[in-house]
Amino acid sequence: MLQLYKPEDYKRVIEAALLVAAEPTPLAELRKLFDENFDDDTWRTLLDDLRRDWAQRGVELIQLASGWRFQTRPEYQAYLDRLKHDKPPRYSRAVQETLAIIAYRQPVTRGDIEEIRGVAVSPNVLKVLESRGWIDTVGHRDAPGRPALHATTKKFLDDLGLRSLSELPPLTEIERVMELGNTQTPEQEEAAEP
Amino acid sequence: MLQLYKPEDYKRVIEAALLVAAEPTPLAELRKLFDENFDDDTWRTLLDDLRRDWAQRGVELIQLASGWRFQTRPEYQAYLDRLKHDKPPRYSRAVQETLAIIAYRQPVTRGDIEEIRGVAVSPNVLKVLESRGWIDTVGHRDAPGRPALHATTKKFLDDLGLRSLSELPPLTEIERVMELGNTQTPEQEEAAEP
Amino acid sequence: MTQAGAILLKPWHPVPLLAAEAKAAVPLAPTFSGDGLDGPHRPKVYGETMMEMPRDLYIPPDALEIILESFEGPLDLLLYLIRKANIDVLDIPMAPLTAQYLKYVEEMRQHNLELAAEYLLMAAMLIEIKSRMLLPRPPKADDGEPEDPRAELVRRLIEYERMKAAGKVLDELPQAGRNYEWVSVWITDKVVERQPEVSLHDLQVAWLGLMKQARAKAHHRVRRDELSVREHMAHILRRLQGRGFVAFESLFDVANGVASLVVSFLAMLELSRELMIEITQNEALAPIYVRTRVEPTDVATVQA
Repeated sequence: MLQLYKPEDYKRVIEAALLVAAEPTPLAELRKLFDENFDDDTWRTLLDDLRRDWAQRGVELIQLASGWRFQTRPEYQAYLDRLKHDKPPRYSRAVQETLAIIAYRQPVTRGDIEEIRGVAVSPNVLKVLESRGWIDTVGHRDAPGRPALHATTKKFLDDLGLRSLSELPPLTEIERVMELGNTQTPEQEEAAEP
Repeated sequence: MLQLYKPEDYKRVIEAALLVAAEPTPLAELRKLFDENFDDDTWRTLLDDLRRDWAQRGVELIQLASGWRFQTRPEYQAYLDRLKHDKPPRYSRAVQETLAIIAYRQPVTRGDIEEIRGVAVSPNVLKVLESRGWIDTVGHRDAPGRPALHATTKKFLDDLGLRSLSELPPLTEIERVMELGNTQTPEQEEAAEP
Repeated sequence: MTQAGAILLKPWHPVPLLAAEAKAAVPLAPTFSGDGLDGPHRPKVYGETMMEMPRDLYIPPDALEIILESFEGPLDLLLYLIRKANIDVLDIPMAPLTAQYLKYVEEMRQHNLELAAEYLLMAAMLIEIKSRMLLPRPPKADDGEPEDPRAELVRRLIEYERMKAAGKVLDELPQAGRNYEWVSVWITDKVVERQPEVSLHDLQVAWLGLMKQARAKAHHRVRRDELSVREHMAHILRRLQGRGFVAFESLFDVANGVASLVVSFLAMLELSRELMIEITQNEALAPIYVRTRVEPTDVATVQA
C-alpha cells in the first residue's frame, strides 16, 4: 500500500477521492481515508490548501451543505458546452438504485431501501436526491423510531417526462416473477387515477 | 466569455473538459473546444504537458484507443476503497467462465453456456453479471422455450477500458498463455497434494 | 458459433484392445500397474522417452471432496487429468483416460459425495467413445474421412479450456472500480439531455443513401477486422428490444463509415438467419421493418 509521509501525500489522496466522488463528500466521510485521526484544524488546513491548489484552474473545490466537491467554474461553461456530452452527469450506483427503489416501491423508509440493496444507505444519498427535488418525505411509518417515508415528487415526473408513475418503464420479466406476491400493478395504479 | 491567451489557458480548458467527461474523449472531440485550428503537434504538446502536470498526483491522464481520460492510479485504490460502500466482488470461476463465454461467443443462451462448460449454470451466476450491468438480454432464440440471448453491454467494455469487443484479448493469445500455464501448478493441484 | 471446424485430430487407427491399453496406459500410469518403467524399454510419449512418472496425478481419496469442489464440472476434471498426464488433447488415449475418470467417479460415489448428474453423463460418453474406438474403422462414406469418435469430446474440451483461460484473462484485466476509478467532476448547471426518439424513414432511400453518405466520409477509414459482427448483432438486438417494428435503415449508423455499415448489414443477415429477428416488407418498394421475433405467448396476450 502506498505510504503517506508529508501533508502533500495526504492531500493527493483527498484530491483523488474528491475527483472520483459522484456526490459531495462530507468531512466525516473523508476522515475514513486515513488511519490517523486528524483534528478539525488539520483537515481545514489540508482542504484549504487543496482549494488553493485549484484556484487558477477550470475546476474548483467548493464546500456545500452536503460536503466537498470539485465542480467546473462557470466562466469555463461556454467552452465545455461545445463538447457534446453523451451522458448526463452520472449518479453513483447507490443513488441510482435508491431512486429506483423509491420510485417503484414508494413510500419507503431508509430501512426498506437498505433491506433491498443489502448495504447501508448513506444519508448523503438521500440528500442528493432531495436537493435535486426528486424525493421528499411524505410521512412516518408507525414503527419504532417513526422512520420517515420517502416518495418521489412531481418534479421527478416532470424531469423524466412522465405524466404518472404508471408510465415508469415496466419491470422486466424476471423482476415480475420475483415480485409475484406484489398485488399492485401499474394497470391498477392507472385505474385509480381520476 | 473567458479569453484564452497563453498555452496555459488552453490547457486549463482541456483539463476541465477531460475532468468532467464521462467517457474517454477523442482528439477530434477536443478540437471542438477552440475556434483555433491547432495542428497535431500543438495538440500533442498541450496534452503531453497536461499529462506531465499530473505526473505526481493520484490521478493520471491516460490515452486509450478511444481517447483521453483521467483516472486514478492503481496505487491509490486501497485508500479510495475505504470510501466505497459497495466494492466490486471477486468472481467465482463459474462467473468468470460464464462471462468469457458471453463475451467471446455472444449472443448466447443459457443452454449454449451449459454446453460449453459441461455443467448446469445457476441462474444466480447470470444475475450477478446482470446486476453488475455487464450483460443483458438482447433477444430470444427461435427455439423451443424461446431461451433468452445474452450479450455484454457497453458498461462491460467501459469498465474494462475496451473500445469494442474486437479489443478483447484475442483467443489465440489466450491459448498461448494456456499452454504456458499448463506447466504451472494451479491451486486445485495443490489441494491434491497429500 | 464455435470453431469446431478448425480442430484437426491426429490420425486414428483402430488397434486391438490389449495393444491399445498397453500403449496408452503410459501417460496415466501412476494409478495403473506402472510396470515397465525400469525395464530396458522405457515408455515413450509422443517420441520422447519418459524418465519419470508424473507423480502428482494420483489424488488421495481423502482429498476427493476438496478436489470435487475445485472442479467446475466433468470437462474441467477431464482437462485436469489430460494436462496432468501431459497428453496431447488431439490424440487422447481413451482407454486409460476413461479408466482414470471412472476411478474418480467411483471413489466419489463410495465416499457418498454428492455427484452431479453431469459427471455420470460424461462417464457414459467416455465409455461409448472408448468402445467405438475399438470397432473397425467404418467404411468411407463418399470421399470423406470417417469421423474420429473422439472429435466431439475434443472439440468440447478445447472450447472449454479456451473459455476457462479467457475467463481468467478477463478477470485479470485492470477494471474500473477495482483497480482504478474514473474521474467525474460535476459540471455546473449542466442540463440533463434526453435521448432523442429514433424516427422512422423510408427504406427506398435507406440502404443506397446510407452507403452514399458513408462514402462521403471515406477518409474515416475503419478497418473491417476491427469490427465484430457479433457485437453489431447484440447492438441491433438491443436497439430492437421492446420497440416492435423498427425501420430497417434506422438500425444503421452512417457516421461510422462504410465498413461499419457492411458489418451491420452482415449482422442483420446473421440475425435473420439465426431466426432472432424478423424482416418484413408489405410490398415491393415499401418500407422494410425489422423486429425481434415475437414470442408466441406475447401474441396470445395481445389477442386475449
